[in-house]
Amino acid sequence: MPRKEIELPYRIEYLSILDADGNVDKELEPDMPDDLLLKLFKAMLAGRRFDERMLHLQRQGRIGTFPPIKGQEASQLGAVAALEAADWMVPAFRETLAEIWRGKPMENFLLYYAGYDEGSKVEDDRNDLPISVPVGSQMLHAVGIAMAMKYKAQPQVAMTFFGDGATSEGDFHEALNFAGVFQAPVVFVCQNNQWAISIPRAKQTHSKTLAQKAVAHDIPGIQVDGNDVLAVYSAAREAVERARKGDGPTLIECFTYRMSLHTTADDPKKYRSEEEVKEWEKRDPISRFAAYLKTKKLLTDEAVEKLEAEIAKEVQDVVDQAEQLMKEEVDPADMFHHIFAELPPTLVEQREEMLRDSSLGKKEVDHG
Amino acid sequence: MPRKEIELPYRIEYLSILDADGNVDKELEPDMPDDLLLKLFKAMLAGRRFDERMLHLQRQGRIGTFPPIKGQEASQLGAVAALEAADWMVPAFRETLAEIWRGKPMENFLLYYAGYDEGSKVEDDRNDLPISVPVGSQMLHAVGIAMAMKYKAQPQVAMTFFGDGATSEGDFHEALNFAGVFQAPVVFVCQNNQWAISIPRAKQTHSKTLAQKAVAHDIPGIQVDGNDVLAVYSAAREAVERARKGDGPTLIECFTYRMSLHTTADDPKKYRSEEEVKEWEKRDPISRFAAYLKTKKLLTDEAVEKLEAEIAKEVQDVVDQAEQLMKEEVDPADMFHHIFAELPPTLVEQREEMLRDSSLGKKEVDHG
Amino acid sequence: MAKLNMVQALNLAMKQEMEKNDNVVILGEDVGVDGGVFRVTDKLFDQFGEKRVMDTPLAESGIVGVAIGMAVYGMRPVCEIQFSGFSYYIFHQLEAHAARLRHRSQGRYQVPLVVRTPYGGGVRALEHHSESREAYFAHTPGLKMVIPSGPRNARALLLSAIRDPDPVIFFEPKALYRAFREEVPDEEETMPLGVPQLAREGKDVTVVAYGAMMFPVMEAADELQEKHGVEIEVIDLLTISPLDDELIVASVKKTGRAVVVHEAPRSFGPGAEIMARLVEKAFYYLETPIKRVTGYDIVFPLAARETAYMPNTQKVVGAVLQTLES
Amino acid sequence: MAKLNMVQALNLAMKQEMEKNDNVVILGEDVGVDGGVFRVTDKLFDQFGEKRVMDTPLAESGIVGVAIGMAVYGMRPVCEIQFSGFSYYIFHQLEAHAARLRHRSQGRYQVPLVVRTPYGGGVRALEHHSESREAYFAHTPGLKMVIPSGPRNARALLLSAIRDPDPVIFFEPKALYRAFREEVPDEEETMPLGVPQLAREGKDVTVVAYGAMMFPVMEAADELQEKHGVEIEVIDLLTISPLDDELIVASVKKTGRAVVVHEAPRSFGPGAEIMARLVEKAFYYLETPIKRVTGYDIVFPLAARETAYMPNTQKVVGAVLQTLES
Ligand SMILES: Cc1ncc(C[n+]2csc(CCOP(=O)(O)OP(=O)(O)O)c2C)c(N)n1
Ligand SMILES: Cc1ncc(C[n+]2csc(CCOP(=O)(O)OP(=O)(O)O)c2C)c(N)n1
Ligand SMILES: [Mg+2]
Ligand SMILES: [Mg+2]
Repeated sequence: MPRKEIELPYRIEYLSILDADGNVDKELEPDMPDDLLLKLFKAMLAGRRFDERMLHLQRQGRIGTFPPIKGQEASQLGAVAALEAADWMVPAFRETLAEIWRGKPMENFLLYYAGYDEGSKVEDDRNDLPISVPVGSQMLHAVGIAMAMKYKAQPQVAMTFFGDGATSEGDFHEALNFAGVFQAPVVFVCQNNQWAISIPRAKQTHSKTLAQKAVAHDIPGIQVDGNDVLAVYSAAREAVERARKGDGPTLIECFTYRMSLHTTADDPKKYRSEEEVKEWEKRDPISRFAAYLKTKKLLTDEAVEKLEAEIAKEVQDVVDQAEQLMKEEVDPADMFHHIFAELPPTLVEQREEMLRDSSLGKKEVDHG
Repeated sequence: MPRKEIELPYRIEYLSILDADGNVDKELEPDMPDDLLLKLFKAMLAGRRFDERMLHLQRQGRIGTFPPIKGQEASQLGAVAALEAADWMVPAFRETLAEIWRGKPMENFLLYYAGYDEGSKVEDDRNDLPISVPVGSQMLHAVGIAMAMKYKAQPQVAMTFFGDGATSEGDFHEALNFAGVFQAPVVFVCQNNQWAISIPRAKQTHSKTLAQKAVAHDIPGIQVDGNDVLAVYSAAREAVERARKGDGPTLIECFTYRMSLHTTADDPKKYRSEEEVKEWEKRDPISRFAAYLKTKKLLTDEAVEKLEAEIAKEVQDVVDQAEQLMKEEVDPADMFHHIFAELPPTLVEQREEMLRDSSLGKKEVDHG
Repeated sequence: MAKLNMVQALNLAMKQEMEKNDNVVILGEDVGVDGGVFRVTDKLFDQFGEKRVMDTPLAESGIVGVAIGMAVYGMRPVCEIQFSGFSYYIFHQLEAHAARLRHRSQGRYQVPLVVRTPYGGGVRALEHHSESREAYFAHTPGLKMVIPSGPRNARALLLSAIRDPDPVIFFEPKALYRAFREEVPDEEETMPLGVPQLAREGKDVTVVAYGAMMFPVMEAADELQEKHGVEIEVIDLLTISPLDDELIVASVKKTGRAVVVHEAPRSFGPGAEIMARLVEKAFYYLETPIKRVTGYDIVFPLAARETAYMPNTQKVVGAVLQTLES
Repeated sequence: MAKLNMVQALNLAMKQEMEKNDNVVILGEDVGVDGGVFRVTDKLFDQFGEKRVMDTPLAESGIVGVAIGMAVYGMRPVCEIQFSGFSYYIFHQLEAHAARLRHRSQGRYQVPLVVRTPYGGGVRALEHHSESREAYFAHTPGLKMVIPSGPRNARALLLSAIRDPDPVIFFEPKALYRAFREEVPDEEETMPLGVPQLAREGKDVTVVAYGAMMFPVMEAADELQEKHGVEIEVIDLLTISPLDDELIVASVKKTGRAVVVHEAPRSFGPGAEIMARLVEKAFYYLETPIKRVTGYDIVFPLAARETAYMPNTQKVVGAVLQTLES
């Protein structure tokens, strides 16, 4: 008849490997091939530049509202880099770079944010879901995919992304709970970028970390420095291996920062200080990774310059191509595509009504 | 750049004071006046007998489906006994005894389960919500009530009940999270009766305890022996005091057992063993409390006998009274009451249509 | 060929399809060991095991959310929501994802999932256990909304729903679960989704109904014929949405009169859409106003007042006779 | 008297009522420091502080669930759901509790809460940010469903909604947020809920609309008059549910013709109910079939195809002219 502490099976850890200046913890440094390191660096840089260009295009009115990713490059890439192509990725809406790494054509982002439904097409050779706007709702899909993988005894893993705000939605907990109960091979990657629009992390939940929410469901949880691509990659690799081995789900909290706007419709000056942003700029994921690669003699200033030039050209090509696609004829009646496998009579009628509508012409497809 | 454990602010404890044989842990024994102890005992016994009678009435077809409470008497009463009358109680649907303790007339249960909406009327002097059938949805109401109490600086506390199954609903976590963020004076009482219809606790969630779900939201959580009315009362009193002092919410998991049917429509033989039920019968909350009171010389066998006779009469009176009420004229058109404060034109028309309906007469009010 | 009630017929559809296709799995609360609170999944757990008949945690959004993932991966999940009164918990998952992932992925993925759920009144149930809110789902683009009315069509429609490449919400009229038996062929039988059925021919008035309401409507048909010499033509919608109005319109062009019957609250209910289609497509054939026999726009009452709330044979008879006046 | 746009007018309603009644509080995502993503709660945080203007965690069911508790306790919570496309997360709380607690407690409690949420298309928004699904709420007994159409009535209706003893879901036409300004009196002004308004008198055809659709409809009225000499009578519903059909029925008895306009998908949409009421109550006055000008039964397209999806002035003109043919 005691009052005693109950032992819980998991402890919550914090992991950091590369500090803000690029110094590495030798004991924790992951074993990664040079070409992977360089590929990651190039992708991070390209992600940053593409994001900048999108912002520019949006400001010019050439695309609509979109959510910039600046600051979250390491946290997205470190995670997806641990996946195989056959694995599945289930994004929220701010995983532009993770999606590009997985093979989504960059021009599709421009199409999508210019208002063309075609932009969210998923290519046949990519096992990812399209973006999911309703916050917190997509993690369950990843759990279901993982349950199906397990059912079919496929050596695959599902990884899903979401923000700090998403951890407040009930569906987040339902997803963790199902993953725990069915020991599904799924990795939950929380991009804790400290803000959910104007709500700071501290007002989102009373809990000290987001990683500890895993305790509620007895699954391993870890908090990592999300601006440290080595830490994110290490934690993700561990979690992916655990899942692939059949040892169930993991929650990873990437402690990072949204350095830019929530979306291009947002004005962060209303709710956060310039100083806070400046503080986080010092912890930029790209510069510290560059420093690390330079110390490792894998990168030089000239190489970075060359990369920048390559990326600039690549981005320009993407923009040109997307704008070309937008100029092509787009039939408004295409909006009746992909509602059902087969168009039912009511929709056939409505489609005809629309085509008859004299107020409608090609002009009605509204360019950007 | 470490990999290190994160210290969490709360540990999960287990509390038990009175063992299955009625032996008490002297150090933990709560300081409770004798008349409170006796009042609790009488209420527990009356709850058990009323429950038995309801089952009987249901089997005779005199009332409809209802959820028996057998085995959960201590866990319900220990918790509400820590409340003041001015506090609020937000039940699920299996808190019959807690509602009776709070002042709900017993005949209302019979009316309600015989199909009279009148049975869920809340009396003017009771600050409780009526039962809530949609699992997991009511805890948020308690949090809102508690937030309102805090806003109005009232020295009140809200207590809400729910089952083990309810902890899987997203709304449960949203409730804990809001309670944590707003530090609302609310006490969450989980009646972990080991089953959610046919789903055993172990399949409901991978977590070792339900109490540890509090860790996700950094609120205190404790697991208590739910068949030990002293332990439940102690934990509840502590939580109520914490809330009243302004120190925020608590989650209490009462580890108890549903000794009877899920509802009268259920057949537990399909999913659980007789042995399991027998095991739990040994831990009955009433017999151990009786043993404790006898050791304390507060109770004798004769007193119990007398009590039983009193209760039998009380229950019989309640049944008679309820059946009398059911015989009284009930206007079917009353179903249009309490939909809105004022009946809008469409409903006035529909109500008239109903009254005109020749197929309808007093006979259509279907007695039990 | 065996005489089955609706519970058995639905069970048969799942059992046979699960034997044939191991992508078909069942998930929900109490669907496994317990066989479902209405026994619709009875014995499937014994036959197929816990990998294919999954007792889940008590979380509706979770059930449908993971089923969406499974369906996208290529499986054919059949979810049970214990009562349709709790299907609002899944609304965001159905609306935002099940009904849209085909479109959002521009055809790369489909979501062939079925959500089965008992709906409707007439069984003296607790609060939230008697509602009929098919209109919510019917108004949701990308979803199919199906309601059978007897053991045989329940089996055939459920089989079609499981095989359908799009998400189907399948309301089961719990009042009919054990109300009567029908011959149900042993060999598999499907029925096309989206096609209403002529349940009875007649020339005087068209009555449109579905689900449990087919019962009082067919009774009314007999009574109208016997006592009043009125021949009603009865159409059983079977698929509420997408609504195919061809048969209804053709019938009303013949009869010139119509009555729509549903348990759901009247305003903004399915009956309104039937009336709208008839106004749009058969206006000049209508002799008298179309009538609605429906539930009222109120909270569904508990058992004592349920009979007064529900549409019944007499109310249908009355409405039909009214359309013949004027 | 000041010229305000709808955002300012809504803000004024809340500000004045909060000054008067400290039971009125605001809660939602980004409603506080940020002033709301559309600035509808702008500066209220500065004036009333975080105790009365609560930035909440990102959990819609949580927001409405706690608001129900507050309302039962005697407060007047005004919740913001950031976009109506995310209001499905709150559906079970609204249906099972907000709309029922008065009845369940048999009159002991009431739930005077308001859920404000921007709805509708026309602003080139992302997925889930353009939907119009007022029919879901309109079909839910115990809920009131209100949609203003201009700054002045938005302010007056929101004030009435806050004071109403029953739960109100208040859809704000985001396309009109900053579309135009109107004189809005400084002193408080209410408008009764549940009462449609005559927006324009006419004798030829009755057009029923609400919310953002009032804009193309009023444009169509001008064009019809100028180019075709047709005078339409326009009715602005304002309250979708409970629907008071008196004005509509009276108007159609006069004009004999009607067109219903909404952005929502057509099938099982609000237009069907208007048509049903007219069939029930003005059948013999109808000269030609009632027409619907609505959104299609499909996923709302992204910006490039939005114009083609939305009802517009030309479609309304076309439909009105059609009702005059024959
Ligand atoms: C269910 C739902 N509610 C509200 C929104 C509006 N909204 C879009 S993003 C966002 C904040 C998300 O925060 P977080 O999860 O931290 O992700 P981040 O934007 O920081 O990447 C909100 C409230 C939405 N998309 N979905
Ligand atoms: C949202 C919802 N889903 C399903 C049900 C049907 N149902 C009623 S009680 C119950 C099990 C509840 O289990 P638990 O929370 O442990 O409470 P207990 O019945 O054991 O008291 C279920 C599934 C419901 N009432 N509400
Ligand atoms: Mg964030
Ligand atoms: Mg239980």
